[in-house]
Amino acid sequence: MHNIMLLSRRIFLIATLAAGLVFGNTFAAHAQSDENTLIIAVSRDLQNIDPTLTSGNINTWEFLTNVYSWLIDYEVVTMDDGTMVGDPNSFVGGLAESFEWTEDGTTVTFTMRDGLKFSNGDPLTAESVKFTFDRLFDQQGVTVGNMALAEVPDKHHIELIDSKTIAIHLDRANSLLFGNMAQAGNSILNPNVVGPHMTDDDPSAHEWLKSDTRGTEQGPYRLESRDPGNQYVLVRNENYFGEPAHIERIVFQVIPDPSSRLAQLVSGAVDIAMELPTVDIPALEANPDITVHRNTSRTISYIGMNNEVAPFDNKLVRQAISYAVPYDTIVNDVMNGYAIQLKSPIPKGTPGHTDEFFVYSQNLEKAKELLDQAGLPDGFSTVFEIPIGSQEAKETAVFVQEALRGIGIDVQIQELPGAAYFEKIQKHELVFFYTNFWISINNEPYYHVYWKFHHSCCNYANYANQTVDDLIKEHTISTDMAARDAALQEIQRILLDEAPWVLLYQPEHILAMRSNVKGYVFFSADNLTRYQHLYKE
Amino acid sequence: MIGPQEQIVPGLTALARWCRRNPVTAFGFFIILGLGVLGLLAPLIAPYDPYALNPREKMQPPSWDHLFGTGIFGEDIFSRVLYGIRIDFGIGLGAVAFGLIAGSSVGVIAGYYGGRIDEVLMRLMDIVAAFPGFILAMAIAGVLGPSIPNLIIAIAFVNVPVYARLSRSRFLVIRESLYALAARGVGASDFRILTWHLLPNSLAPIFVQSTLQCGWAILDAAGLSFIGLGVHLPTPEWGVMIGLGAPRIIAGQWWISFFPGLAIAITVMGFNLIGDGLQDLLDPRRW
Amino acid sequence: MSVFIARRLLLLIPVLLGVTVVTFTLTRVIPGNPIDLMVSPLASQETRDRIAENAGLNDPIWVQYLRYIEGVSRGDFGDSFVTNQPVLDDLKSRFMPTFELTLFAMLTAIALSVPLGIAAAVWRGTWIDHISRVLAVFGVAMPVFWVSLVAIYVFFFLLHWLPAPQGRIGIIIPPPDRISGLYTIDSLLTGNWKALKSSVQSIILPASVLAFAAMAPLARITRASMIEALESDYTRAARSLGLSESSIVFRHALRNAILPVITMIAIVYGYLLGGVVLVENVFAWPGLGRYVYNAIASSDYPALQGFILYSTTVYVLLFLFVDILYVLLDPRVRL
Amino acid sequence: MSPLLEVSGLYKHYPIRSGLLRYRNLVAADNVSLTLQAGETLALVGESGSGKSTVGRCILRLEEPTAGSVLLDGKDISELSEPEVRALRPQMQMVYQEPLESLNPRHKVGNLVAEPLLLHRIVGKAEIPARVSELFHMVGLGKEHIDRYAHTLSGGQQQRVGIARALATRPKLLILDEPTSALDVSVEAQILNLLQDLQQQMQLAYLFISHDLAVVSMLADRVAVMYLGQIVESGPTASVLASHYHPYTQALVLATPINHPRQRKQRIVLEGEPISPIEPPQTCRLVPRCPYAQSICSEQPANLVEVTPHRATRCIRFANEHQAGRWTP
Amino acid sequence: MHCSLDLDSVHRKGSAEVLRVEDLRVEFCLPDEDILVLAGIDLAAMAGQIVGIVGESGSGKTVTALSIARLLAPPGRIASGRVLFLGQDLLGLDAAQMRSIRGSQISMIFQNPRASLNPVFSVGKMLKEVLKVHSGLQGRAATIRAKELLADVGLPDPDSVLKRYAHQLSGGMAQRAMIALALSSSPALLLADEPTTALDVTIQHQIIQLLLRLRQEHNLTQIVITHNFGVIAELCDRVAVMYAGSILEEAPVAKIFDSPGHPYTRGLLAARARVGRHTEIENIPGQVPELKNRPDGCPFHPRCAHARDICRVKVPRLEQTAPGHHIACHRWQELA
Repeated sequence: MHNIMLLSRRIFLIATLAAGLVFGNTFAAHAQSDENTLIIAVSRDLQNIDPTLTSGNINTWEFLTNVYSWLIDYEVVTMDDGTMVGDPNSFVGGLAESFEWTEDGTTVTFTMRDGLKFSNGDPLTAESVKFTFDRLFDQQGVTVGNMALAEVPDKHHIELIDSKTIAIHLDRANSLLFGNMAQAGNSILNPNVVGPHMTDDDPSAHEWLKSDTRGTEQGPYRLESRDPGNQYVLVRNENYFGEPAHIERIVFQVIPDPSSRLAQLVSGAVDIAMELPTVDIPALEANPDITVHRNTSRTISYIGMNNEVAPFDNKLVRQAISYAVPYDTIVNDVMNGYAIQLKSPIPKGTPGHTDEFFVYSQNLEKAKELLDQAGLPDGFSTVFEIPIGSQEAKETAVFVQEALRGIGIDVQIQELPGAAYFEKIQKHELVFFYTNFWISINNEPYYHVYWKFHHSCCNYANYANQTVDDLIKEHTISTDMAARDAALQEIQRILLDEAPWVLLYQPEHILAMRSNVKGYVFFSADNLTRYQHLYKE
Repeated sequence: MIGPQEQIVPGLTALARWCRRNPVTAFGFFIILGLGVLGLLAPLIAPYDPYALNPREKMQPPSWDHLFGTGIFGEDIFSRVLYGIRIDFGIGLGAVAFGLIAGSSVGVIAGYYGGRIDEVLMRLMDIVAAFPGFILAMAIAGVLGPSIPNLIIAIAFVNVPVYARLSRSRFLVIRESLYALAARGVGASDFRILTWHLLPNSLAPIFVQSTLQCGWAILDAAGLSFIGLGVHLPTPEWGVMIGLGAPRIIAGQWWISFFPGLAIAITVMGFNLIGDGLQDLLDPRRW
Repeated sequence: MSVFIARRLLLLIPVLLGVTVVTFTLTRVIPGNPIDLMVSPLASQETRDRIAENAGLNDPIWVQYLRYIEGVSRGDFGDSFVTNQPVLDDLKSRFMPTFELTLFAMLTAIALSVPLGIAAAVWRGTWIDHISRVLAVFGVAMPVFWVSLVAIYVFFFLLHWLPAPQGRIGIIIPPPDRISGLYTIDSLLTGNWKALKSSVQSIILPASVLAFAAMAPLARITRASMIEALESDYTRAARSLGLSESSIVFRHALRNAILPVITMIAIVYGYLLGGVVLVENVFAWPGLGRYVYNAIASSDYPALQGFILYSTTVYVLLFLFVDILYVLLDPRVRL
Repeated sequence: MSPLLEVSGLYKHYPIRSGLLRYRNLVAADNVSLTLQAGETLALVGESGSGKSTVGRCILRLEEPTAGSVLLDGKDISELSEPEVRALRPQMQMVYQEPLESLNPRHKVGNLVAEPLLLHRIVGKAEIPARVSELFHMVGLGKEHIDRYAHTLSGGQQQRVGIARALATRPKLLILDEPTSALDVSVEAQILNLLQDLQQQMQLAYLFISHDLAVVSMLADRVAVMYLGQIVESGPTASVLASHYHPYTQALVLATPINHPRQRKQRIVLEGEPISPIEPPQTCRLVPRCPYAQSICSEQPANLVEVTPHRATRCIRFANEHQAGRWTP
Repeated sequence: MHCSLDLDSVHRKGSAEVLRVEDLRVEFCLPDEDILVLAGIDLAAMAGQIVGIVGESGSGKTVTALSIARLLAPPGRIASGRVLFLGQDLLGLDAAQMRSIRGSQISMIFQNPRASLNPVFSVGKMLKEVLKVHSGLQGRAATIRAKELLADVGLPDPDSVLKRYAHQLSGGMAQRAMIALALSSSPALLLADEPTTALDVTIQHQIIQLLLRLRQEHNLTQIVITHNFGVIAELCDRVAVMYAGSILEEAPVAKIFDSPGHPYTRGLLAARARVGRHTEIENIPGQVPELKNRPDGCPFHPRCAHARDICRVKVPRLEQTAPGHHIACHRWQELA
């Protein structure tokens, strides 16, 4: 038996030694990365990166924005305080050196820059652009919908004039086209790279494009490597037509847990952390090592109520709920003040926005009264559906639940896995739901109200009002600005009265980075960072 | 040598004496009974409404006002942990009951009839058991969507093979037992043998197993809730509560997750102590 | 021996086929339409139909199943809807992290629990027996994800001994050159001390948490089967032959007692495959656990099917391996 | 008078897996035939693995015979359906080798004895308690034992319960499967005496299964010796024990421990162990162990031959020599 | 009652006596109570003698044997007494000393031979280990010796038996193998605990013959424990009759059979079924007492037809009634 005792003693010794090895050297803060590298903590990996058929999560969209370029782009303007921002309503040439509209506003002609090259060195010409749009229309992907909205219904409306010139013909003059074009969906592709992947089974080379970009990039960065689920790395594209990016290499590290991203930022292991919990922002703002960039975005967060499903088909019920939601708590305690209250379905920052019709603040008596009027004095029970994994959604839901309990509405919170949530929302099957992912990248009010309140696509609340439909169709797409604004006023008046949504908030877009990272430019059109502007001190 | 302990579930007095001799197991009973009472009396004991939100006091560390501190909504963790007893016990017992009934029915049918029925049923069980349990439960919970009944079903389903195999093997043993043969010999029908002779003899190990399973079911339920596949927010279920507090751990707000987790650990420990103790009765070699 | 293995492998086929049927059915009923992950909300119905058609989602279910099986037999598990990579590649790339984690957890657990179980059996009723019992009771009672959180709080937040969850290695530290795929081993082999330190610091908490959970059942079964062996007739006979106590404990009893321990190791390893989902999520470990969680959360059928098929195969092969070990260790098991 | 029990050509095979898909038969009973008159005791003697218990169970249809017929009072019970057999069970009962294991540990022994009364409605429900205590008295147990559980009784008492249960339905045939081999010497005597008394009182026919020739010689009128599933010798007990026609019987008798140290016997020693019962040859199965074996023994099938009135043997050599009048046992 | 080891001074005596057990008392220490299972056993075996211990289940035969070899496992505990082996008190030895005696000078075989062989070691491996420990034999020498031993116990084809495992041996072969192991270093004393009980009659007979031959060829002293008087009659020189933890009678074997002195012995002998006897057997009424409920006074008195008041209160001593004949009965003279 001695042997066992000796043995266990020996094991103990070894264990102690090993522990000393690991712990003895107390964990110290990470060394900083060098000035040519940027390490960014993101919440999730890239998904489908085919620019015309992407599912478009933020990371994927931002990735595409940094590796591809478009014919036109947002203008970067300097504000009064010296900061620079991307103006969502002002467009300049991108790959096109210049562009010219015809008088009637139905044709725009682009003149390409000289010496454009793809990242692999292939020349980029108007033929490449024609190739890109032909593929885009053949594929019938996401971008086509946007082009069609701007009255460019098929590939015959894209005219290759010569290798430096290309024209787009519109069926009807409108102001939507550029807003729809300054997006990754219009990324110009390299026929030499993409062409060989086009097969009979897959005429649009989706199989290749959905997971690769190498050789067909022309943006400031190009894809270096991917370690799926873990990281993806961008490296400066030396063939970029514009000013070369400052930072040579960007490592996107996937860290799903927001508090881990925070911890890594604070320890200096990463330079930028995306999607941080708002509750931790005050501490970051107080931290001299960290710079927090805060910009009000046009992202809208609201509670949808399916206007076709009882009891939400009753305006009074919708109003009652709108009176019951604790707006202040949500802005102050869920968003911890990093949001402004949304006071119109058209967010602040979009032309035509007004908060003049907004009446809702929490008033449980009034809410109860409305519920009584609606014939539901005893309230009802319902399920509140939110996407899984969103802290904001979770917290909002709990506060809403508690508030509605106060007027007799029994709410059960259902967290849906991402895909289930999206499937149901696409099919307009959600009845009472939270959503916070929508931003109208094209900052045209028509684009916004058409998608959200006309009967098609993204009118997830199934709101249907002929007057509103008519107003949208007849006035908002016109070039008559006065008529447009008047129509928008009327629309907002109606919507606030009919309350298809509970308007929650417009969050601030918050990006926290190490203080030595400079040069950040906010693009309110899409909230996406263009990394070419960043540099380290 | 002293002969093996009698394989019987003791009567109450025997149990009491046995508990005196096995203070550890008695401790297990004490924990579960105590928690059960606390759960029943939760409305009387809990200082706050478990659903009451108080954003002005969110994420307060433990104090006399809030024994276990407050959570991200300013909810009182202590009250919620108390109410959690009801939910988690319910899930544990529910999952065990479902799994037990389904599994032992399969096992008894397979074990008693044998032959092709046995073969088919047990191959099915093999297939279910070939999945790593928690992952299968995740998949089922994912399919069914989060709710307490679905959670119970998911966990119960995964454990069906456990009960099926246990009751089948137990049944195979006692089916071959001499007393079953003797019962046939005096003219008892299959049904009578099954119900009057075999069932009482197969219950003990299955009962012991259920006690242990109860603890595991609570653990699995908490795990599923933790990753969002379990019960609804803001139900005071312990796994959900740990999940709510998890992001705050790195920021040092430990109490939000700590106390619900402690409650799970104590509960599961209680069930395991009882299960182990009962197992001792059946097989003195084990802990 | 090879006949035995061949026979066992043959017997696996119906089980694995059954498993594919179950996974296939199961994943088909998960809510969430994969089309929505492939196309934007703005896509037209025609686009959606075409993509569904291309993906074969409109065929009868059994055609889809047969196609799936045919693919699986070629090692083609389809492409993940989320990562757009072949599932098999995804699994391969995530296998090593999980393997590294579970391997260290398992080795630690075995190294600690088997001697503990033996000691508890030999000195039954003494303090060491009680300690191992307490450990066994606590070890299985604590939720792994909670222990993970507590460990992070203590070792990162309070003591600053170990880094915040960062995956397998510090973010700015380049991984070691790939030899085995295990960061700790590779950095040791290549003498990359920086990577070694960081990877050890990264793995120590998740591996310890898993090991802690795995220890209890192992110590328990070791003790029980050691006691059974020590109380057996052959042990008494060995004593009557005057053999030394160490020979009786470590040769005679342990050789018999180790068989159920081996089975338990396999069972526990299977259990770790489940526990790892939670632990990997807490520790941001880029392994299979996180992969399958994401697959479930985003209705990634091919990924989920592939993973379940993979883990079931691993599980089943593990038990095949155990059976083979039995044959080697126990003469009573016939070939 | 037709016999109470007539077994003819009883076979029982157990399939044993050998190889992936192949099964081979373990032959537990091989063409066993026997008869038993009312009130008579027939002993079935053999070592472990000889198939004697299997024969007993097959007779009662506690196991399904592979082939053969079992006539109880002229009625072939091997053909009957399960419910029909159940209806016949009151007539034939069994006492088992392991008294503790044959009694359900979760029921009071009184209830176990009452069970057959209840099942076959032997007496009205109200009379059951009285009948149970009568049965207990009959086997020498007191009323205080009725409410006990089996494990709280001693081995002898347990076996008494087993006997009481078997007698509850007033059977004609009792199969006693080594009823005393698990008991202590002093208790064995008590049980044997009890069995003798009961037989006289109730005119029971016993099929007495045993490996112990001493016990057999005490109880049995006739004896059948089994070896590897076959009856190798049968005849009146005294006659068989006095002059054995089969070498196996001889070895068995002579191997039985002596009663007194001075009573040293001339012995034949059976070398080695019995051959495998899996598909054994149809020739004499004792050949490898038999000191008298000749070449003919492993060439010719060994059949049970009646060589003298009421005496049969399966020894080829004996049968031959007996016919030639040359055999001296 | 308390449990403690009585480590009296060790008396060495020179004699041809291989084993002498004096007043051996053994208790089982259970959580609730301590139970006396051996109430003072006295026993002796001269060189080359086969001494039988006969008794019914629960009489303490096996405990006696295990105590002699100091193999008694908890909760059993030797409370007092002496076990003199070749004059040396085994109870005074430390564990290591005892180990060196066990297997080399005192060996034991058990009731269930197949369970006594380690299932994962072949017979050869076991034999070689024992040979290495006690005789220092290794390699070829050990193999040769192992084969000799197997042949010696009558196992045909020792080469093949060496490679076999317990499950590949029949009960009889396993018992022979176990005997070979026990004899590997030519012990002076063999303790055989029900060596034939689990075996068939024909095989049982073979083992008895083997044990007799061992006595003849090796002058091996044996203590044979059995419940079977037939085995006693065939094998033993002397017999001790045990009942409820006491020896009630001890005598040369013929004496026991011819003129049993104790009412229990008489009852037992009379209760045996015998070939050729058809009459009702005399039997001893009642049951063997449980260990826990050992009667006061003479342990046999509740079942004894001759019991008097004194039998109920006073424990009878084992006294010599004739040369070599000992009886523990208050009334042996009256009953003689």
